[in-house]
Formats: sequence, structure tokens, C-alpha cells
Amino acid sequence: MSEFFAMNGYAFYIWGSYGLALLIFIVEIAMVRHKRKITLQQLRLMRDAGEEGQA
Amino acid sequence: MSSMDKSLTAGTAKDKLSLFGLLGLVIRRDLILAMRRRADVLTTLVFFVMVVSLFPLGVGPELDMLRKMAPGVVWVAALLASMLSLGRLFSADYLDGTLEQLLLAPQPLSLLVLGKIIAHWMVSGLPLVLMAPVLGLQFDMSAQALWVLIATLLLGTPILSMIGAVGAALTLGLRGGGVLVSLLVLPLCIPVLIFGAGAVEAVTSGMSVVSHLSLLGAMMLLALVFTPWVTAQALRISME
Amino acid sequence: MSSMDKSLTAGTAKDKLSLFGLLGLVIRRDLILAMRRRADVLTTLVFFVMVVSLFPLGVGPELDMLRKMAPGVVWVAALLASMLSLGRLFSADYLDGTLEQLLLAPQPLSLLVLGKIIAHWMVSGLPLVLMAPVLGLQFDMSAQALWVLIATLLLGTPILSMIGAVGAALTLGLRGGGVLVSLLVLPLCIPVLIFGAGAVEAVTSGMSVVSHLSLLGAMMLLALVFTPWVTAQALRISME
Amino acid sequence: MLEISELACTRGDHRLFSGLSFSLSEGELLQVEGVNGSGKTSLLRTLCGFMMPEVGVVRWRGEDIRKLREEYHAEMIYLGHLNAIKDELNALENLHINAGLAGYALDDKQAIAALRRMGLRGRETLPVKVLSQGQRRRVALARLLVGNAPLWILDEPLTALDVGAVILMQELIGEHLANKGMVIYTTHQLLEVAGVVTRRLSLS
Amino acid sequence: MLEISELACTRGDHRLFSGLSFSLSEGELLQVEGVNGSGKTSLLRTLCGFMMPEVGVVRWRGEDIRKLREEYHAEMIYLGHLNAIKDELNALENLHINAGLAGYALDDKQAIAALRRMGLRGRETLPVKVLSQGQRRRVALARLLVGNAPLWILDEPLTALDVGAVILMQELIGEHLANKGMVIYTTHQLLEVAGVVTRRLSLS
Amino acid sequence: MAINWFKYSAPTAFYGLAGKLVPWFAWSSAILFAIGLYISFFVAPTDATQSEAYRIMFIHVPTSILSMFIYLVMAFYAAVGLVFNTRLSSMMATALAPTGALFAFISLWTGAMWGKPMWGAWWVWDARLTSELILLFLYFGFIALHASIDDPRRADRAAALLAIVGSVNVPIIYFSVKWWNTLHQGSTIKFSGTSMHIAMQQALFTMLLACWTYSVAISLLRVRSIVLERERNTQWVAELEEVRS
Ligand code: HEM
Ligand SMILES: Nc1ncnc2c1ncn2[C@@H]1O[C@H](COP(=O)(O)OP(=O)(O)OP(=O)(O)O)[C@@H](O)[C@H]1O
Ligand SMILES: Nc1ncnc2c1ncn2[C@@H]1O[C@H](COP(=O)(O)OP(=O)(O)OP(=O)(O)O)[C@@H](O)[C@H]1O
Ligand SMILES: [Mg+2]
Ligand SMILES: [Mg+2]
Repeated sequence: MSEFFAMNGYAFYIWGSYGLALLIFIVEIAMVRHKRKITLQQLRLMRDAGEEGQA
Repeated sequence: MSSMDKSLTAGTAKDKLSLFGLLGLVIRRDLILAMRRRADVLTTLVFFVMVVSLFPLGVGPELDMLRKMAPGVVWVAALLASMLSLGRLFSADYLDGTLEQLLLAPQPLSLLVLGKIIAHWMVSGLPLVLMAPVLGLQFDMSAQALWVLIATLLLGTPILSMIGAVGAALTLGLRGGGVLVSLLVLPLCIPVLIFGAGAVEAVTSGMSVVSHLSLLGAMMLLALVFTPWVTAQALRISME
Repeated sequence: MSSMDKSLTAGTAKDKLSLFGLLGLVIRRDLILAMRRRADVLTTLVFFVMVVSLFPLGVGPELDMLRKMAPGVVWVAALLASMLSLGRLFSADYLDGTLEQLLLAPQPLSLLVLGKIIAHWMVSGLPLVLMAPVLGLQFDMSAQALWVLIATLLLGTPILSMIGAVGAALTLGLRGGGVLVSLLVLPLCIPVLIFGAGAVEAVTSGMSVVSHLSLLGAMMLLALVFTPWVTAQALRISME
Repeated sequence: MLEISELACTRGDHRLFSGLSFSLSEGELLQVEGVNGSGKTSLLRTLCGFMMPEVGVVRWRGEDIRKLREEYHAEMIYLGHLNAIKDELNALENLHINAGLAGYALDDKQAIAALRRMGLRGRETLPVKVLSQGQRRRVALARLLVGNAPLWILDEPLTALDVGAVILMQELIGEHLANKGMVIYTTHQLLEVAGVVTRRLSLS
Repeated sequence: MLEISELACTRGDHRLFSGLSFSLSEGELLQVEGVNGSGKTSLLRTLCGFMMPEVGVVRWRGEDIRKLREEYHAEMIYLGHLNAIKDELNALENLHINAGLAGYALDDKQAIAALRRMGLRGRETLPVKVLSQGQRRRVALARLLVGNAPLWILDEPLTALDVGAVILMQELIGEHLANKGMVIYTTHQLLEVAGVVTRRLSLS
Repeated sequence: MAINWFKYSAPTAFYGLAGKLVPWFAWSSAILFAIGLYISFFVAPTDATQSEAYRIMFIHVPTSILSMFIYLVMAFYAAVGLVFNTRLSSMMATALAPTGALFAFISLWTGAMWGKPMWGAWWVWDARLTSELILLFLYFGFIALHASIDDPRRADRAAALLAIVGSVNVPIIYFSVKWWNTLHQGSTIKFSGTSMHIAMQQALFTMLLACWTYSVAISLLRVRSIVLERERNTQWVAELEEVRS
């Protein structure tokens, strides 16, 4: 197992590549989902404010 | 004063201006404005000279290396200098409302834009071309290389002005436009830089430069045909 | 929204602001403005990266030569990038009248100016420092050289911002100020460039860098003491 | 001549106006009224073709102005919040350039006469930069005297003008209308043209 | 409080005014009058200390303002042709900053109340860039509501304001005078404060 | 307030459709990544000359290819948006840009991580590398321009113009850089295995597909937020289930 992770001495480069790629994918997904959450939140907030304004 | 005013009017009084007369008017107008703030013209040039001269200071004084760097450094400096002067191309007209009036002129906008680009090149590109040989001498370039350098700059700087005009028009009225425009325009200008500097290097290593120069020429024609129109569209979008 | 507004107010309501609070307010204000146009911050950085990357394109891709040029190129690019961002330091405030109000503030003008300079450095100098090592790697610089590069930039970029502020204040409201300011400021910044790039070259050729760094440090302190006051005077003159 | 039908304009979240229709023919004077932020400037800029109308069309002599473009521009003058004059040039040069861009070549005599009529005697050859706010506005307004476009679109022409200049503007508009011109304007001040009924368009 | 003695001002070749003397004390309202280019703006800028008077001195509580500097600044508010607001920030943030620079920390409630009083309800958190000319002017004027400096120097405060806002300004000035304030202003429009005699200073 | 239903029908339908498609693409992407990674690391044999380092290829090559492909798609959408004034395609272009930029960045990063053991340098100024770097700058330009303009419609149109000009320029850049390079130095050391092992091909192909499905999924997700934000004043957004709850 540790031999697998050692990658014949190229561990840093290989895991550095895949690791960063993975990290970027995760961050991107998180950011997009967060953006969606925020957008929905703001929509609800605006709707509530609008209803208050009418009342 | 009177002579100055005369030079602003084309043809006889009460005449409708021809398209060509209009182009002339726009160029003359921008040149006169540039002359009014002469410092401007000078500073682009001085910026160019300074960037080129900074290099030996930063890199160290080995002549051999400097000679090799020379075309690249001169070209990069030319690119940066024309980038810097882009801010002036439309922003003054935008801020004081003249641009609105240009858009409302009863003539094709691309033509007015072309006039502005030509004037801009004459003020900020041409002086660089004329200055370049002097700087080349500082780096101990050969006479042949100097000629090629002038030729490439003569073909290349108008392209920079034209591509730059598109960027300047797109970033009109945006704060921090000065840096943003570099961000947009620099990548687009890279081929010009590569062929320009490449030609000079080719000639120093004894190769033919015809293909480089003809490619630059082709790019210039292409830019001349398309960029005024694209710039005009960009201006319309920016004024919305 | 509310949190943003809160961050603009210092201390409790209806309180007189202390001098320090005021400094904080000015810095926070400029940082918030910078964040509003986040593109700005990014673009200075990208400009820096791009200028550094342009050189190999102009000069050619031989790593050997590039390695030698690296410190000079990075420093020149940093100088140009902070020069370019100078335009933003006062000109927006000048155009919309905020500067008039700053001059009428019941606090020492030098303090306000200092705040603006600090904010400017945080937005345009600090990112360069953080980015420099990556660029160094592109030029295959050694780890040791990279550390020295960071140290010199950390000491040097604030000086550039401070000297730049004087130039920016003097050229306020002059058309084509963007280029004029470079013309005024670049010569003053050359010592910084020489010591900065020199330190990196020294370390690559195995010499001590202490003297270089301490000279830079001394320059920074000197600048910190004098430039805010000089800038304030320059602003007063420009507004007359 | 100028017809607007079913025009609507939205800026951001605010619907400024909608279903706006009117037409303007020769010799008519139209004041666009409304409180601050009601959309007067937006309307005038739409009439110039700067902004694409969200809904509706603007027609000039029966054709959509976004099709006509240059032909329409030849028949109108727009004067906005900004003066469109160059600080570095003097009043005379500014007028020459503005006329040139509108397609006319002036001679000095005409230009000077126009500037004098605008009350700028003695300031014709000063760089515009040093003029006062009101004087700068007068330089901009001098364009109205030298062109012969039938349609004038004026956004707050009276800004910074003193009482004398306001009276002058009223005369100018009166003359233009008498020559079969059309004028659309906004202002928060009083502008009354003798012998002409001002039509009013109120934005909510 | 504010005393001007033997002031003269020359711009270029033109002597704008000379031998100007007046003084202003608590509760007084002074309108500087004159045609376009008569030197009103120049006078007000001299009173602020931007321009050095060619001849004469400006005194505040008996001392030359060029000596007092910050102390004088703490007791005055100047509102010029330019609005001194940041396009990127919203009205609320602008007000916070302007108050902060004048040395006060506001809380949100006060700021919002001031903006609402200026008729900006619903626009408090829009970036100022998208507001209309009149709304922008209102944001700038809101500074008057949150500071408590006795001296107001206003250069054409009514520019771009609609009728409602002009009335509001008259009220504000009235309140300020009632609180022992002093106001110097210029305008080409009509500005009448109920129950106060406007002193007038005519520049040739 | 009258709502032009015809105009808004496209985003309405698209919003729902995209919502349905996202899970499909997301899951197939996850599965493909799993398979691809398995083949890359456990099936594909060790390379003769590069030892294990060559395994970087399986992330590097797909991201490189996609970074270029996405730029073209983005420019295409932007152009359609500019010419036909369809909001939706402009929104698609905006949604694609960050993903494209990230792929370009991953390509640069993994390339550098590969270059260090292979060439002994993190970076060389080779044609491919340089043009990929410039591509990243072009993405930055697009994003920065779009972000600096407040009015979304104006931002769409301005950025579209830039994307079009950029896409014309991309091939020019590529060839100029390529030519520039050959003028100076001999061939850069490139990956040796011309005749690729079949497992390597499979891994490469699977990873490419995985990256493609990923970018479709993420940009659809992103465009949904953009649609909501831009259409926030319309009736249909107010009636959406996720907004009402
Ligand atoms: C920062 C460094 C690098 C960058 C920016 C980069 C960029 C690229 C790009 C843009 C492509 C796609 C080209 C295409 O499909 O036509 C690509 C493909 C490829 N790269 Fe790299 N690369 C880098 C380093 C490396 C290194 C170090 C190696 C191997 C030693 C390598 C090997 C390959 C291979 C084998 C392909 C696919 C082969 C092909 O499609 O022709 N790259 N790279
Ligand atoms: N992005 C936006 N979001 C919300 N409201 C906006 C936006 N952009 C503009 N507005 C509003 O649109 C209106 C623009 O009005 P316009 O400039 O046409 O007014 P006006 O009638 O000319 O006013 P004034 O008399 O003050 O000049 C303002 O009320 C402004 O608040
Ligand atoms: N360099 C100069 N040479 C000649 N005249 C000058 C020069 N600089 C300024 N002036 C004149 O000084 C005056 C400046 O006036 P100022 O701006 O104070 O006028 P104002 O009373 O505020 O007018 P407005 O009502 O139009 O705002 C103008 O008449 C201008 O022409
Ligand atoms: Mg308006
Ligand atoms: Mg004035």
C-alpha cells in the first residue's frame, strides 16, 4: 500500500497534481452550491420584504 | 488663434463635410488636443525610453546578454507604452460627453473611430518608432537589426493601437479601466510581439525576415478592416 | 448590507473618532471600495504576471538567459504594476469631489493620506509580493533566491507606493496624468529597483544580502516619515 | 414626425415607465416632467437611440430610429447633463469641432456671432477650463445656434444658467419653434416660451 | 463669526471682485448673487481656504482661516459643484464615510433617517452610480443633516433638485438658522426661507 | 405589470430542464471518475521511460483539451447571445467561463508537476505551455470584464465581443508561439510513448469523458443560479417551489 502511495518516488508530483485537481473541483462545487443557496435566500428575503411593503 | 481655428474647419464655409473631410477633422482635432497637452506625447515616449533603460539596471551590464535581449525588451516596452496611452483614447471624450455626440454624428461611427485611432497612433506609436533606433544603439544592435526593428515597429504599432482601441472601448467608464484594459489587450497582442521581436532575432541570426514582415503586414490589414467596426460596436455597447 | 455598513463605522455611535480610528476608517473605506471592484485588485496582479510572462515571449525561451534576467524582470514588472495602479490612488477621489472634502476634514491631512497609501499598498503591492515566487519558478530561480526576492519586494513595494503617492498627488487633474506620473516617479524609484534586484543577484552569486536589505529598510523608514506630509502638501497645491 | 408608441423602461428592479405613447410634430414644444429619478433622462436617452427600448418603438418620420440611425442623427441635436466641450480648447474651437462633427463647416464669423449671442463676448478664446459653470453651459448651448436640425432634445438645459441666460434660452426655443422646429426638454425650473403652448408629459 | 475684509480675486486677466468686506454672525443667511462668471464659486472656494486670497483675509472667530485650518474645518461644511460621493458605494455607505471624515461615527438608524428625510426611501442601498442626477445631489445634501457644524457653504445646492426637494432644502436651512447656524449660498433659482431675511451680496 | 411570457419562456423551461439534467451529469461524472482513476492507477502499466510520473497524464491531458474546448463553446454561446439577443446563451457563456479558467489552471499546474521530474524545470517556454497560459489570461479577461460592468445586459454584450475577438486570436497565438519556439531551440522533450498501451488509452478516454460531464454538470448548476438572479423579478421565479418554501 505504502508502495502505491510512494509512486516510485514521484508521489509529490502525482498526488500534488491529482490532489490539487480534486481540491479545485471540490471548491468549485462548494462555491456554486453556496451561490445557489445565497441566491435563493435573497429571493425569499425580497419576497418577504415585498409582502410586508404591501401589507 | 485664427490659424488654429482655420485648421479645424475643412473645405469652405456652410459646406457639408465629405466623409474624407470628416476623417481629417477628427484626426486634426485629436492632434490639436494632443498638442495642447504636449506633456502627454512626450511622456509616452519617455516612459518607453525609461522602461528600456531600466533593464540594464535591473539585469546587469553584460553587453552580450543585453544584445540578445534587445529586440525583446524594446518590443515589450513598446507594447507597454502603447498600452499605457490607451487610457487616453476614449476616456476624455467619454467623461466630458463628447463621445455621446460622436455616437450621434450623422456619419458612420467606424469612420470617426478610425480617425481617432490614426491620431492616437501618430501621437503615441510613431514617436516610439522614431526613438527605437537610438535605444537599439544603447544595446549595441547592428545596423541591419536596427532597420528591421524599425520596420517591424512601423508595421506592428498600428496593430497595437487598433487592438487596443477595442479594449479601450470595452472598458469605457469602468473604474480601474486602466489596468483592466491591459488585461484584455495584452494577450491579444502577443502574436504581434512574437513576430516583431522574432524578426529582429531572425535577422541577427542570419535568417530571412520576409515571412515575419509579411505576416505582420497581413495582420495589420486584417486589423484595419475589422477593428474600427468592432470598436464602434463596443462603444455603442458601452454607452448604453 | 448591515455588516458592511457596520464595518465602516468605528467606535460607538455619536462618538468623536480618534486619530487612530480615522486612519482605520480611511483604510477600511478604500479596501471596501477596492473589494467592490474586485476586478481591480485582480487586474494589477494579472498585469504583473503578464508583464513578467511577456519577456520570455519577446526575448526567447532559453532558460539560461531567462534565469539571469529573472530578478530584473520581476522587479521591473513590479515597478510598472505599482506605477499603473497609482492612477487610482487619488484620481477617483479628485473627480467626484471627495478629495475636496478630505482637505476640509478636521484632521491632519497627512494622516488621511497615510491611510490611503496603506490601503493602496495592501491592494496593489501585497498581492505582487505573494505572487512573485510563482513567477520566479517560471524562470527556474533557486529557493534561496526566491526568499530574497520576497524579502526585497516586501520592503520595496511600500516605498514604491509611498513615492508614487507624491507623484500621483502632483499630477492630479492633469490630463494624461497617468503617464506623467510615471515620468515623475520612475527616476525616484530607480534606487529601490537597483537594490532590490541587486540583492537577488547577490544571493545567486553567493554574496551577502544584509547590506542590500538594510538599505532598503532604511529607505522605507525614511519614506514613511516624509512622504505622507509631502503628499499632503502636493494635494493642497493641486486643489488650489 | 417623432412618434413614440408603448415605450417601457426598466432600470434594475425599478420599472420607470411603461405604455408611454405620444407624438410630436412641427412647431411643438414638449416638456417631460417628473420628480427626481422618475426617468426623464432615461426617456431622452432612449429617444436618442443610446438605450434600446425594452418594449415599444421610437419612430422618426414613420421609421424606427434604430434602423435610420445616421439619417435620424442628422436631423437632431441632443444636449445632455454633460457639456461635450473640451477643457483644453477655447470656446471658438469647441464650437467649430462640434459643428464639424454634426456635418457642417462653420466660418469664424458665424461662430463668433453665435458665441456672442450666448453672452460669451470676451471669453471666446479663453480655454474652456477656466470658465465658470454657467459659461461652460453657454458654450455647449451655442451648438443650437449653428446647426439646423429640426429636433432638439435638451436635458436640463437651464442648469447653472443665470436669469439672463434663461430668458435667452426661451427666445431661442421660440425662434426654433417658429421655424418649424420641435423641442423636447426637461427642467425643474420655469421655462415659458411666449406665444407657444407647452405640452407636458408627466412621468408618474 | 465669519469676517471678510478687503478681499480681492483675480483669475487670469479678469479682476472678479475687489474690496469685498462683510461679516456673518449666528442665524444669518447670505446669498451671493451675480451673473454667470461673476466669481461666486471663486469667492466660496476662497472662504473654504482652497484658494489663497490675492488681497485681504478671511477670519473665523477673529482668526485667519489659513492659520486655524483643521479647527476651522471642524466647524464648517462645504458643498460644491461636485457631489463628493462614490459611485460604487450605496447611499448609506457614502453617508457613513462622509460623516466619518468629518469626524463623526454615525449609527445606521441615524443615517437611514437622514436619507429618508432627503426623499431617498427605497434607494438607500442601491449603488449611487445608478441614481438619477437629482437623487445623487440628495445623497450629497444628506451630509448637512448628520453633521453639526455651524457654518454651511453651499455652491448651487439646488442643481438638479425637483420642486419638492427645493422646499425641503428651504426647511433645512430654516432649521439650521434657528439653531444659530450660518449659511452662505449661491443659486440662480429662487430660495426663500420662511421667517428669515436673506442678506444679499452682489458681485458686480 | 405585464410580463412578456414569450421572452421569458426560454429561461423558464431551461431552468427546469437544467435542474433535471444536473444529477444525471453529476452522477455519470462521479462514476466515470471512479472508473477512470481505477484504470489510471491500477490497470495501466508503469511506463518504461517515465516510471510512474506519466500517470499525471490522465488528469493533465483531459483538462488541457477541455480548457480549449470550453473556450470555443463559451465564445460560441456569447456570439449567439450577441447576435440574436438571447439572454440564455449569454448566461451560459458566463457560467462556462470560470470552469474553463479552472481547467486551464489545472492543466498548467499538472503540467508543471509533470515537467519538474521530466524536464527538471517547472516551466519551459514551449509553444503549448505558453499558449495555454495565454488562454488562461483570455479567460481572466472575459471574467474581469463581465464582473466590472454592473448592468448585466451590457456586461453580456461587451464580454461577448471580447470572447469573439479572443477566439479569432487563439489559433493565431498558437501558431505564432509554435513558430517562435522552433526558431530557437530543438524539440522539447515530449512524452515518449507514441504507441500507447490500450489501458492508457482507455484511462485517458474515460477521464476525458468524466471531465466533460463534470463541466456540463457544474456549468448547468451555475447557470441556474444566474438565471434566478437575473430573472428575480418575474412571476415564474416567485412561483418556484424552492423560492416559495
Ligand atoms: C505547465 C506545463 C504544461 C502545459 C501548460 C501543458 C499544456 C498542454 C496542453 C494545452 C495540451 C493539449 C494539447 C492538445 O491536445 O493538442 C497538452 C497535452 C499533452 N501534454 Fe502537456 N502541458 C504541460 C506539460 C507537459 C509535460 C511536462 C508533459 C510530459 C512530459 C506533457 C505531455 C503532454 C501530453 C502527452 C499531451 C497529450 C498529447 C497530445 O494530445 O498530443 N505536458 N498539454
Ligand atoms: N440598477 C438599478 N436598480 C434600481 N434602480 C435603478 C437602477 N438604475 C437606475 N435606477 C433608477 O432609475 C432612475 C433613473 O432615472 P433618470 O436618471 O432617468 O431620472 P431623471 O428623471 O432624469 O431624474 P433627475 O430629475 O434627478 O435627473 C432612478 O430612479 C434610479 O434610481
Ligand atoms: N485664466 C483666466 N483668464 C481669464 N478669466 C478667467 C481665468 N480663470 C477664470 N476666469 C474667469 O473667472 C470667472 C470664474 O468665475 P466663477 O466660477 O467663480 O463664477 P461663478 O460666479 O461661480 O459663475 P456661475 O454662476 O456660472 O457658476 C469666470 O468668469 C472665468 O471666465
Ligand atoms: Mg436627469
Ligand atoms: Mg459657480
